[in-house]
Amino acid sequence: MNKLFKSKVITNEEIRESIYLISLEIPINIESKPGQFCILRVNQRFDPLLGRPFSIFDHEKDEIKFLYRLKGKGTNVLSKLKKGDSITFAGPFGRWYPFPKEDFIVVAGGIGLASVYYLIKRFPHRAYLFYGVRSEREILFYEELKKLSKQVYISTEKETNYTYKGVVTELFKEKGMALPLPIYACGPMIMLKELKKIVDESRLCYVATEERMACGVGACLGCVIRTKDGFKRVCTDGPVFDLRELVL
Amino acid sequence: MNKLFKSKVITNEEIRESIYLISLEIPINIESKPGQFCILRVNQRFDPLLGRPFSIFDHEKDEIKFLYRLKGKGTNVLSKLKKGDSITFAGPFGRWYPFPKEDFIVVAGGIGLASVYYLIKRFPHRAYLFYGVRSEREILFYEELKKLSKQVYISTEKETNYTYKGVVTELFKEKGMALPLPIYACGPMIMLKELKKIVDESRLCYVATEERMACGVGACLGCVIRTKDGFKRVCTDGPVFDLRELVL
Amino acid sequence: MMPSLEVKIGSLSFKNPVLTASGTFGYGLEYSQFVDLNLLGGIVIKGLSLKSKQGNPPPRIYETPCGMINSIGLQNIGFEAFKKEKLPFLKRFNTNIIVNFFGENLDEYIEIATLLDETEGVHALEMNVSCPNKDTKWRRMGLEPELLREAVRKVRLQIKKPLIVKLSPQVTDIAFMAKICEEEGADAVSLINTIPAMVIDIKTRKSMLGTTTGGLSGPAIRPIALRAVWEVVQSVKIPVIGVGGIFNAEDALQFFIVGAKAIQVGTANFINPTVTVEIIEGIKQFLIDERIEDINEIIGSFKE
Amino acid sequence: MMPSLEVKIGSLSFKNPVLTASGTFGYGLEYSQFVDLNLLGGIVIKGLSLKSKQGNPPPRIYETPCGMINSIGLQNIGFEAFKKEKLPFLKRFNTNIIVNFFGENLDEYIEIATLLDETEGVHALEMNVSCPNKDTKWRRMGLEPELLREAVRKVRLQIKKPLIVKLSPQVTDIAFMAKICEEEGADAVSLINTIPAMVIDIKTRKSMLGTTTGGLSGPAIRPIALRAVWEVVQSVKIPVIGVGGIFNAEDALQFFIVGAKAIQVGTANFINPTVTVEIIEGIKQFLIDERIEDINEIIGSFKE
Ligand SMILES: Cc1cc2nc3c(=O)[nH]c(=O)nc-3n(C[C@H](O)[C@H](O)[C@H](O)COP(=O)(O)OP(=O)(O)OC[C@H]3O[C@@H](n4cnc5c(N)ncnc54)[C@H](O)[C@@H]3O)c2cc1C
Ligand SMILES: Cc1cc2nc3c(=O)[nH]c(=O)nc-3n(C[C@H](O)[C@H](O)[C@H](O)COP(=O)(O)OP(=O)(O)OC[C@H]3O[C@@H](n4cnc5c(N)ncnc54)[C@H](O)[C@@H]3O)c2cc1C
Ligand SMILES: Cc1cc2nc3c(=O)[nH]c(=O)nc-3n(C[C@H](O)[C@H](O)[C@H](O)COP(=O)(O)O)c2cc1C
Ligand SMILES: Cc1cc2nc3c(=O)[nH]c(=O)nc-3n(C[C@H](O)[C@H](O)[C@H](O)COP(=O)(O)O)c2cc1C
Ligand code: FES
Ligand code: FES
Repeated sequence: MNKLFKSKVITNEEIRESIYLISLEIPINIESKPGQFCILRVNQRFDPLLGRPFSIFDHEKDEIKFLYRLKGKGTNVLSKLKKGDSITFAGPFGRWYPFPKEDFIVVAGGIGLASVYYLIKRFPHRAYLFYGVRSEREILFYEELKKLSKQVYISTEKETNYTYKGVVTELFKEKGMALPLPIYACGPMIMLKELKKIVDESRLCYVATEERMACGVGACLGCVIRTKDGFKRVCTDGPVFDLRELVL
Repeated sequence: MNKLFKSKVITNEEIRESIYLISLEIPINIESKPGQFCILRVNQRFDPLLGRPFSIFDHEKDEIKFLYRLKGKGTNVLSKLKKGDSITFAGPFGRWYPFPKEDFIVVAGGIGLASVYYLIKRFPHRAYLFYGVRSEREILFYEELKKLSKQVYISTEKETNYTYKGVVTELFKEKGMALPLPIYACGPMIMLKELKKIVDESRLCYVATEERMACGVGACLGCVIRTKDGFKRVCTDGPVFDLRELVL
Repeated sequence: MMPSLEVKIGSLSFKNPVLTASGTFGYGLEYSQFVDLNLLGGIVIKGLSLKSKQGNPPPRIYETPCGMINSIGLQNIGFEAFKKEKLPFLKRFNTNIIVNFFGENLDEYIEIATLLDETEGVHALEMNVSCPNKDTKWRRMGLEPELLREAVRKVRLQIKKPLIVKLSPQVTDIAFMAKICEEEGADAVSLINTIPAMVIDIKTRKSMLGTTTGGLSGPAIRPIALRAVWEVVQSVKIPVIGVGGIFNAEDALQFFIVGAKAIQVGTANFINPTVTVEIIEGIKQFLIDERIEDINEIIGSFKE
Repeated sequence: MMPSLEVKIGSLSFKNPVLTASGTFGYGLEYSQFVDLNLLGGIVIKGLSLKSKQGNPPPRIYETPCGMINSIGLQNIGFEAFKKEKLPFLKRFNTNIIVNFFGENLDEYIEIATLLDETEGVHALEMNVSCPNKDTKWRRMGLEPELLREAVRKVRLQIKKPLIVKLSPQVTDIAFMAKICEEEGADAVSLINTIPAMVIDIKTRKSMLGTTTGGLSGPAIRPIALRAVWEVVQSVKIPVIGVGGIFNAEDALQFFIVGAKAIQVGTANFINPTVTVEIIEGIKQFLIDERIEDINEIIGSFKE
């Protein structure tokens, strides 16, 4: 099965300050699953050298989308690409979120939304979404998320008329913990650590992790993180892990 | 005097197959002379690392133009720049063509035209232009050149209804050598070598040379060529030299 | 007529001189989804030790200008697991399997070399004499001539299969180190391994890696590797395998021209998983364009 | 309140720790059209010898991934011309003038060092012990500990001004070389010089330079230089000056954090002629943001 694509940029827009949505042509029909990622080669030269991993934000037939935040040189070069520019990328890679067999809970922190949007969108079962951002301005795809989810709870640093004050894990603890449903989460390390604290060992909780990557296919052993049974590769043993496995 | 510019691309067009004309904003009023060059930093990353030297093709007030041929990675990256993209460049650098005090002869080979167009255009005295290209398709700015010059002779590999067959030095020898006027030349090394053979030591002949450059300001000693009195720097002792000085 | 890409190293012949570099191609399997392994001249396996190794704490990699540094720390599954879980798959392919190996001390080197020598399906051994991330007397085996001499001699005595010694660039005179390997009976030397390097985070004042230093690889080091190969080629008669920043056919050809008998592609696999086959094709095309019938004709054709 | 950038090397104090690297800033004049030389911590002059030198045949430079190789061959105008034609201009500026020097043999080293020591307007001497493009016994002075020891000792005996020894990276143990310099009375060491490297043209089968090999510089080598500085800092007490691929304030700060007392900016000047002042500004800003009042507080603040 083909996993390497010479593609073209369909659109690449700054949808919020320093948040971009890039959409790429995907010539042949491939299968992708929520939680998987692709590695984008942001230019054809050697600086930046390595590809950059991004979660599949959305994928329909011949179009695949990635939602990214400007961070350093790679995302900076990526953000300069314009419609029609060529770009190569590889994937989809990695372990996906186990398919929900019932309604489910999603906890997303900031750009972590990029990893769970596709999950929320794709299944008949519906999500109780707990979504944390710093300020109202940073809320992405609010309308779509409301449509797709059973319920959307949003936390921001300051309370607003439709968001709660505080961090998303607090909000989830308050409004979601009681729901007897599986949990899917993606967000910054502090959020995962917090989840680890508050989520009972007996519950199913799947989290998407991040680590620097070179190969993306399990060959370089560069992307390992600590787990109960030693180092595991985010790119192939993850990025989605059972929270209980992880040593954070 | 300021010699370093953070500029923007006004236009960057492929005017012939793999020949581009790029026009850049030049914020402040600077002086430039025919035969001088600028060093363009083709991107903001480190690959390619070095700036690329290009002759000033034309310069009017707040706009400066460079005519370049696709060669390797630098010109390739440069050719991808679009209107509005930012680019930094430094210059003008180097020894210019001594101002003609009477009508003059110009011998240009291929992209060497880039260095002499500004010379032909800028002075009241007019040029007898001998311009060599491989095929008719490669003739650039024919109309403008005809207007600007006293006479235009063009050589191509195959004879056509308005070009001569052969190399430009041949053509010059035949039609131009007799004219008792100073000679200005820019073109590939073989052309300069040929000129060296046929032009009498007693005649004034100024030629623009090329060598790889790093600093462009005489500091690195990287761009030297052989002359009668040892190595000289193309960037500061040249690029225009008296043909008699050069050891080709 | 198709030019011949076949080269010989010791008793072993390679259908083409393009191998993968140890640690950058996993156990082969990982890249079989991109590359038909049958097309490769050979696969050099990730550094293998007697017992499995955990490797260094993360983060283990960081990008640098036109390169990357890594501190994997030679994590590997150990000899037994390799033999049971990886080798059977590799045997299905028609290519040379070269196992890169190391130990914590010389005895371990000898022990695993002996085992690999007896293991069917392993065509040659590559001895990694630079374990940048471990610290023992024998860690310096790649740096001190007399330690290298003793190590190569003792390993050589134990094995029949072709022995390639992989040299560290971090020495004053790499040609002399290669000479020692030749004198002690190595069939070939491969170079260069990564160059010790460091990047730190100015905010935290800590290394960007879980360890203080790592090994630099990628296009950044290619001109250094090429010079090292050139120095070595002039001092030894045994085949030299060039490694370091090879990203395309032109890069590879530079190594052949200075005298490398084969090359290994490392970091480039990460950036372009099909790069090895593209390099093989590119070399073929170059030979055709230059009307050269046998790759061996360009090996060592450098004009000083 | 403005943080202090002042550092001391031997008896010499620098208004800031940002110097230019030898051979990349000419004789200062060339860059005075871009940079107010008064703003620089110091200017290190292109390698100077007793008599003027022609240098190597062109081409002398070639671009490599995130770097460049050069084979200038230490072309310079010679001591007398420097003193007459260049120094008077340099004296007009309020910055430290450090002259990088070399010779064909030890006697020449001693001779020019003595002259420079007597020359008013020269604040310190940087001894270049690696002349990659010459070949004599003394060419190896940067590579062989005992030659280095003898050379530094004899030069030291002749001069009163601060002596900085510029080390070659092409050694097995650069910390040991630095230690030797310290033992023989050097006031500081600077590192790294360029790394021997090579690029060839696959069409002509010749070097891309007029010589077979050249010296690699630029961002490509920065992680190697940083590691070398780190190793040296741990083994000597004299100040260490970091050089190699420094292109911005963040790069420079990495060197200070591992323990460099000052840094030199080389190849970066070619790509951005105002880079030195931008680095000085960037360092200031970083200190302000981090509420650090004196650059010396971050020097050696690396957390292992
Ligand atoms: C499986 C996975 C999925 C991801 N999905 C997304 C996504 O959908 N949207 C998004 O905005 N970001 C995502 N990230 C993070 C994204 O890869 C980094 O933000 C990006 O690589 C930063 O590159 P840079 O050059 O701009 O930053 P720099 O800081 O300049 O990058 C320097 C090096 O560090 C690596 N790096 C930096 N931050 C990270 C990080 N958080 N994770 C992994 N490597 C990093 C870079 O790849 C590069 O090799 C994901 C990361 C992983 C591992
Ligand atoms: C004073 C001067 C004026 C020039 N004017 C023009 C002009 O007006 N139009 C034009 O098309 N070209 C001109 N050139 C040549 C132009 O600089 C090169 O074509 C360009 O640098 C090639 O870069 P590249 O990365 O595309 O090619 P590559 O071959 O990839 O470049 C590799 C390295 O070699 C250098 N290099 C390659 N060819 C040349 C060359 N002929 N001269 C100098 N350095 C070279 C590059 O700068 C780079 O450092 C001029 C050169 C000089 C020295
Ligand atoms: C992630 C990684 C892991 C490596 N592991 C090994 C190893 O286990 N044994 C070894 O001898 N070399 C190892 N190397 C070095 C490579 O085989 C190669 O010598 C080096 O990377 C230079 O080649 P390159 O620039 O093409 O990558 C490793 C390199 C990388 C980048
Ligand atoms: C063109 C050029 C000329 C150089 N000349 C000298 C020299 O004369 N003496 C010396 O000690 N180092 C010389 N160097 C080495 C630099 O001073 C510096 O050590 C090296 O380039 C690494 O720093 P960088 O990566 O910032 O350039 C030269 C470097 C370059 C690129
Ligand atoms: S990125 Fe190479 S193993 Fe995960
Ligand atoms: S390019 Fe540096 S001296 Fe001419």
